[in-house]
Parts: sequence; structure tokens; C-alpha cells
Amino acid sequence: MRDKRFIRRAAGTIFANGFLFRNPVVIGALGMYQVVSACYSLKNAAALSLLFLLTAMPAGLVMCLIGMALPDWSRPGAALAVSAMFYIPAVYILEAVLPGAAGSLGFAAALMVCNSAVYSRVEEYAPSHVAAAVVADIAGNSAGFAAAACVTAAVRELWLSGGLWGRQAGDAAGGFSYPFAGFMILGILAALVQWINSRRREKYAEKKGR
Amino acid sequence: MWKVPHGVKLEQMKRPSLEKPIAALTGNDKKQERGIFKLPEKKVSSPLILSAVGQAGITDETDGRRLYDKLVLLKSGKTGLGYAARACGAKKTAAIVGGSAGCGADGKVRVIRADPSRYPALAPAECELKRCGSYAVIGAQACAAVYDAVKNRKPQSETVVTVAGDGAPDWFNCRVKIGTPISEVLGALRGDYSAVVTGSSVKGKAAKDLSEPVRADTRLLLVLKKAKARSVFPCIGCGRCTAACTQGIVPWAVLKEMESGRADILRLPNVQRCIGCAACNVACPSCIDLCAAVQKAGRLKKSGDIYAGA
Amino acid sequence: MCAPYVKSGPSASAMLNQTLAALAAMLIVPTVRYGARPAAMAVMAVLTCAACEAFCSLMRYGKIRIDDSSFAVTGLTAVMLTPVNAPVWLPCAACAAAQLAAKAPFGRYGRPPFNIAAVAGAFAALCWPSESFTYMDPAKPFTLLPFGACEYTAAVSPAAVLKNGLKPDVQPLDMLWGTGVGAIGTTAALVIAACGLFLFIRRAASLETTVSFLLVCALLAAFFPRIACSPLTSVKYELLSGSLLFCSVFMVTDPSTSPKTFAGRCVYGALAGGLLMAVRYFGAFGQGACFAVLLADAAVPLIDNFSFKTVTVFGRRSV
Amino acid sequence: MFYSMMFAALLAVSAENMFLSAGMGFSRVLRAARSPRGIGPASLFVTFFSFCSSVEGYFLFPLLPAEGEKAAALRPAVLACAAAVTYMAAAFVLKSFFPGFYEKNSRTMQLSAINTAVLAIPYVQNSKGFGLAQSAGFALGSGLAFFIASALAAGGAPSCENPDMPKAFRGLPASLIYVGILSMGLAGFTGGPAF
Repeated sequence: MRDKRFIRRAAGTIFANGFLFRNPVVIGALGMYQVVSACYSLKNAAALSLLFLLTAMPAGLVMCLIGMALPDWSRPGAALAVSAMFYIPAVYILEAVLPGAAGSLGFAAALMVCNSAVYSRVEEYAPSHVAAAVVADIAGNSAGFAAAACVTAAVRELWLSGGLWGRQAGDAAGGFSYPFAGFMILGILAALVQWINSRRREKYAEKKGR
Repeated sequence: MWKVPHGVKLEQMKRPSLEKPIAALTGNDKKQERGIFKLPEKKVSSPLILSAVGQAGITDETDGRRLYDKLVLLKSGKTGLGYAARACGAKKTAAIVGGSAGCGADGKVRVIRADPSRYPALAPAECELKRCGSYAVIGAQACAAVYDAVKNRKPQSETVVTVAGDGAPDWFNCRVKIGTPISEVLGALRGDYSAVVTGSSVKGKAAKDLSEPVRADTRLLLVLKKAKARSVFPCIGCGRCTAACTQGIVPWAVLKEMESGRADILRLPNVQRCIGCAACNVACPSCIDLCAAVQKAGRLKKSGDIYAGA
Repeated sequence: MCAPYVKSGPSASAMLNQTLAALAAMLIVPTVRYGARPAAMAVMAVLTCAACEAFCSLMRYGKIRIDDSSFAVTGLTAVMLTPVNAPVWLPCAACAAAQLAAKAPFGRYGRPPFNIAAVAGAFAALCWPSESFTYMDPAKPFTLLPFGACEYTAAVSPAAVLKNGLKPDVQPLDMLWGTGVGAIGTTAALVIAACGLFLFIRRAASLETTVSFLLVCALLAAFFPRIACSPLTSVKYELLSGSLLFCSVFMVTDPSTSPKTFAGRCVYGALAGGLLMAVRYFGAFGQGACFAVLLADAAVPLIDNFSFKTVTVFGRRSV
Repeated sequence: MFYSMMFAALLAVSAENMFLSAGMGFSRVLRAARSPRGIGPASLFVTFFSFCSSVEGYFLFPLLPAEGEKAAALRPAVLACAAAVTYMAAAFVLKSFFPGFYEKNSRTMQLSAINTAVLAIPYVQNSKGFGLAQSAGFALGSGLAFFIASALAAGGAPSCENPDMPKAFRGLPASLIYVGILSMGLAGFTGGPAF
């Protein structure tokens, strides 16, 4: 009973870290390509986030099972291959949810296989942790990726077409959909999260002090 | 590389007033006149001069140090005998002369020219002197005091102070007793001034109150109309500090390195040479205290630990 | 108040103010020719920059603290690079974006690694290409209100004509007087030269950067002419068209974003010139100055490191 | 032939610099910039692996479906598997023949073998219709592009953590903005997104 609660709390912490405090995109600087150059409409962002989750979750679980059995030198390749395997069903599910999304995203979607955020979860974290932790971590990181992607996309779509969810995924237009804008928005987001972290640290220090 | 004359050009506060005659500041004999002291023998010899200098308590005005210490240091110097005349039996003597002024030296004295319009004026001359082994630069007033001490056994009791600055209508030199309050020196001065700076215009410090005594190394009283505060900017990268430095230091790079938090002593060349002349501060358009940074870097380099800059 | 009590050479704020004065002088000719609109644009842009500056300092220090005039320089430079018939909000928006995204994160004047005005120009060119590249023909009749819409006949700037590989129908010497088609501050070559002279004499701008910049541009124009004409004509057209001259005097010479050694500044100027001609030849816009300056600024830290090494290794160790 | 190769390389370095103008594999760039000594080896690895992946792409693309969901699903999977096999082969060879070298560089090697930019090359050369020579040139050029991007990011690092800037922006946020401005400058060449 107690360790159940412990596990739940630990899972909560891991999720929170992945989602905000150690956000893979704005703090870890991982997997920025999709956010920067493809997230100029909310539909793109949603599609990419879904792909992230559907690719990373099963691949992470598999690597959690077999990861330790593999020799070190082959683990990265194996991780890539595994996520490639699970990318195929992910695309079909995505097509069912948002028709035409994968095609219109072009290779922004295709490169989700080797997105360094997915890769770092699957290759570094999963093999050396228990399944519950892996699930919490990947869920948290997917949420974090989705948050970063959606905020970036929302800002840019509002700037470009004054509305949300209106633009068809894939049609690029206007300067603000170029990568530089994505980089700048990400930078400001990253500053925001850093500020939150520093405030947290101060509060923690005060608590320690008292 | 393109040639830039090193050091910085200053509008001279002191030099124009040097042509003026030295007026003795009259009155105030309250200060106790220290008496004639005794010396063992008549004939002038190295130990005699040394003891005379010691007893006269002469301070060298160029760098406020006790002349006795300077001489003894030189005498016991690892490189053998140095400059300080017969006190320590020097081989050579030379006079560092600014501009065309005062080359009344007869043929015996070697004359080193120093450009007085550049700051620091002494640095090139000292570089020349470095080549002839260990040396010391002794101020004219100190030399006069030595003569006084040796010939008629008088301790150093007075010094020559120049009063200059935009707050002083007429600049003048006066011979004052050491310990006279600044206010008495400025007593004769008409004109409104808000700040008085003792010491040089580059490194001197503003006098807290005018009752501060004149010390043996107080050469200049800079009287300023108004103390204008300057705002400090970040480095704007004009590179003037490099041209100003006489020691081949690159102050902007040193500052950048020290700011980076991970100062690497391998990327701090020449900083140990800094003579603290603060010419870089004068040149800096952003009013950054580069000199302090360079000397911090020098200490860091001496201490020798790689990542102490953090 | 503390030592030193004497300074040699102008202070940083004095240099900024001199640049500001030069830019203000640049504003006279357009105001005389086009009425109040350029002045209004300039005022609005400068006010926007000031507002952004105040906002940032408020966010950071909790009080409004503006201790240099670099924001005004940014605003005026950005205005100089916009066509007079462009909407007034264009330079303002560009300046606001540049101030908030490219200056505030890096600190006060001297810290930002990129030329803020160049960021503003590039931002405007990328986000509103049509507004920032439609020029009016000053020869045809026009009505320009200080604010609001204005009627004019559009014309193609010599830079765009060259971009299309054609020969501008204006004599090179006519480009000197600022009667040509182009952005507000970039057409009057003689005024630019005069302001540049002022800045060089007052040591607010470094001559060597401009010289190497112009030299490289001229060489490239002479050896690879875009239009069928003699090398000299090509050089005249390339140098006098677009914002090249303005950039050479007011943008590449900004001390805070240019290298700190003489040799470094020469290399920087050459690099910027090469990049500018590259953007003109292969780029998407006829107006390449801002992009070239941005790319050259990115190389400054490397140039500085290298030149610092050379200074300390081969240079004088001591006097 | 040679000229088209060089032109593709130049393209990869300047206008279509995958790392700076599109932010592909950018986590690797920042990582390399953090330790400037590692930039050289990393970019050598990137060059090698992008060359491999461009060759694979050149030969695999015709075999894969070109249209529809199947393409969207199968292409990436197959190409990724190919890249994984390449990496494993390289790692195995290095490990068995140059163990010391492998020990020192294994991390750098896997990070430069498995990243977005390397796997993007087949798509780029497909969308641009490159021939074999151009693909090879583009791959080599992107190695150089990685080097340049890392060098620029490393050079910008000091100004991204100077003592004068707001605390919140110190470090990564500032360098993200730095790179944003840089890619803005590069956009002047293409006038839009490169890919």
C-alpha cells in the first residue's frame, strides 16, 4: 500500500519534470527541428505530438524490457530500429485521427523517428528504469513536447491568420512561419521555464532555511 | 600591425604650472621643526648616506615609499648593485627628462628622454632601464632631500606641491611643510571649487575633507569645479585599451575572460606585467575599471589555479 | 566620483549621440522632398523603441532606467531603410520586434551580438516583403500625409532592376543627389558620405571597416558584373544602388558589433561586403544589407578570438 | 559532375544549411558547441554518416512506395532501419579493431550518427532531385555545415551568458534567440524556409 503511494508520487514527480521543469524541448534543447520549422499551425503541432507519443511509448517499453540484454555498442542502433518499427502503426493511427496530416507534414513527420527527444527517452532512460517510471517519463515528455509545440504553433498561427485550428496542416505562408520565428518563440519559452525553475529553487532554499 | 603610440594623451593638468616659480608658503610654524640629527663621520660614504637617508626619513614622491627601504633593497638586490648613486655604489646614473625641459645636465649624466604628454610617461624609460639590470627611479625632490640630509643633516620636512585644475584660476607651485592641512595650501586660492583631488589626475583620490595633511608624496592638488559622475557601460569593443597599454596587455580580452566565469590563465597573457598605471581606464569610452580586472587576473595567474575565475 | 579624472577620446554615450546626430542630419533631405512623413515615421519609430526599452527595464529592474541612446539609433536606422511610402507601422513593428527579441535578452548597449537595426530590417523584409520593397516614383505626382494612406505611382528601385539583370534607366551620377527611387535614407549618396566623414573625424565610426567593405563590394562588382556593361559602370551602379552605402557608413561601423582589432575590423568589413554581394547575386531580395550584416556579426567572436591570438603571439609583448 | 557536386556542397553549407536555417540535429550542434575540442571529430562523424545515409537514400528511395500513407509510414521506417544498421556496423568495426578510439568517441559517434540532419538527407536529395554526385556533395557539405554551425554557436556562447543580461535568458534561451537571428540572416538567401 505504502509503496504503491510512493510509486504514485514518484511517477507524479517524473511526469512533472518531463512536462515542465526538465522539458525536453525548452530545457533539454532536444528535438527542436519539428517545433521550429513545422509548428506554424496548431494542427501540425497536434499531429506531431501524437506521433511523438505513439512512437516513443511502445518503443520505450520494449527497450525497457530488452535494453539491458543488449550489448552497449548496439543499443543506440537497436533503439532507432525499434522506434522505426513502432513508427509505422503510429502513422496509420495519426491518419485515422487527422486525415492527411502525415502526408502534408512531409518529412517533418518522417523525421520524428530520429527526433532526439524520442531517442534520448528510448535509448538513455528506458533501458535503465522500471516500466512504471518509463511510462511516467515518456508521458511527461510527450506532454512537454506537445506543450512546447502547441504554444509555438498557437503564437505563430495567431500572428499569421488571426485564428486557431483554421489553417490546413502543411500550407506554409508568411515570414512568421519561417524557422527563425520558431527559434525566437522557443527562446522566450525557455526563458520563462528557467524563471519558473529559479523561483522554485529560491522557495526550496527558503524552506530549507526555515 | 599598424603603429599606435602607446599610452594615452592627456590634457596636462600639471605641466603648464611647472614653469611657474616655487613660492614658499609663509606662516604656520606651529608644526614642530624636527631637529638636526647627528652622523658618525664627516667623509661622505655609502653607509653614511644610507644612515642619513634613514634618519632624515625621506619619502620618494614618485611612489610614496621610504627611500631608505628602496636603497637597502637595491643594495641587497640579487642582481648586485643598482642605480641609487653612491649610496649603493651604482655603476651608472641617468636623468629622466621630460620634453626639452631641464637638460642642464653636464656631459657626465646620461639623459633618458620621456614624452611628458603621454601617460604613463615613465613606462618607456623604465623599459629602457630594465635592460641595464636592477634600477630605481628616484624623484627630484627625494634627491634634493638626500643632498640636504647628507650635506647639512636636515630631515625631510617640506615638499613642493603643485596646485592645478579647472577650479583654480591661477595655477602655482609652493613649498609647504609636510603635514600642512590642504586647506592652508589652498588658502590663497580664489575661485569656486567643489572637489579637491590629491595625487595624480589618473589615480589620485578625492580628499574627504580639506583638513587632510599634505604628505611627502602629495605632488599635485587637483582643484575641480564640479565632480561629474560618469555612467559605466558594458564594453563596446573599440579596442582603445589595447593601444593605451604600455605593457602589451589586451585589457578587453582580459575583461571578457574574467567575466566569462571560467577564466583560463592560459588565455591571460602578459597580465603579470601590469604596472597599475590605469591608462586603460583613461582610454576606455565606457568608463570600465579595466585596470582592476587586469590586476585581478594577475593575482589569479600568480595564484596559478586554473578555474579560480568562477 | 572616482579616478580617473581625465579621459582621452569621446565616451561611449558621446559616440552614440554623434551617430544619432548624423542620422538626424540624414533625415533633412527626405523631409524637404517628401514633407512631414519621413519625420513622422522617425518620431514614431524612436518612440516605439523608447517604449520597448522602458518596458524591458521595467520588467527587469522594476523602474524605468534608460542610460544610453542606442534605442534611438536603432529606430532611426530602421526608418532610413524603409521606403517613404511604406505604412508607418512597418518600421515601428520591426523595431519593437528587434528591441524585444534581439536586444533585451542580451543586456544593455554593447552586449547584444547582432546589430539591432539589421535585425529590424531583416524582420521587416521577411515578414512584410511587399510593404518593405514597394517604392514610389518621386518623379510622378504624389500625396504623402504624415500618417495614414498616401497616393503614389510605384516604381522599381535600381537595386531590383539590377536584380532582374537589366540596366537601370538612371545615370549613375543622378543617384548622388537622392532624387532616385529607394528607401528614405539610402538614396542621397553625398549626404551619406558627408555624415560618414563627420563620424570618421569624430572617431565615432571606424574608417577601416567601411573602406574594406566598399573595396570588396567594388571588386566583386567589377569582376562579376550582373549587367552587360563596363566594369566601372557596374561598380557605380552596384555601389550607388540599394542600401549599400548607408550600410557601409552606419551599420557595419557600429563599434559594439564589430571586431576589436584593426585587422579584425578589416576582415569583418571584407566579409560583410562579400556576403552583401552574395545576397544580391543569389539571394531572394534585392535588398541584402541587413542579412549580410547579421551573418557577418555572427562571425565576429571567431574573428576576435583569432585576432586576439595573433596579437598575443606575434604582436608586441611589451614596449 | 565535379562542379555539380561542389555546388551541392556549397548549397548545403550556405543557403540550405540544415542545422542553422531549419534547426535539424540542433541538439547535437549545441552539444558540440559546449566542448569546442569535440567539434572536429563530431563533424567528421557527421560527414561520414550523412554520406552513408545519402547513398542509402539514393538506392533505397526508388524501391519504396512514393505516394500515400504507405509512403509516409514505410519510407521513414526503412531509412531509419538502414541508418541503424549502418551505425551498428560502424560501431562494431571500430569496437573490434580500434577499441581505444571507440572508447573515447563512442558517445560522439552515436550522437552524430543518429540525428535528424543525417536522416533528413535522403528526403532533401529526393525533393531536390539530386543525382548521386550531388547527393554525395550535399552530404559532405552538410558535414562542413555542422562544423560551421557548431563553431558559430560556440563563438556566440560568451555573449549568451554575459553578466549583464536578465538571469532568465542566461544560457540556452539566449543561444536559441542567437541562432534564431542567425537563421533569419540565412533566410535572406532563400527568401523563405529552406525545406
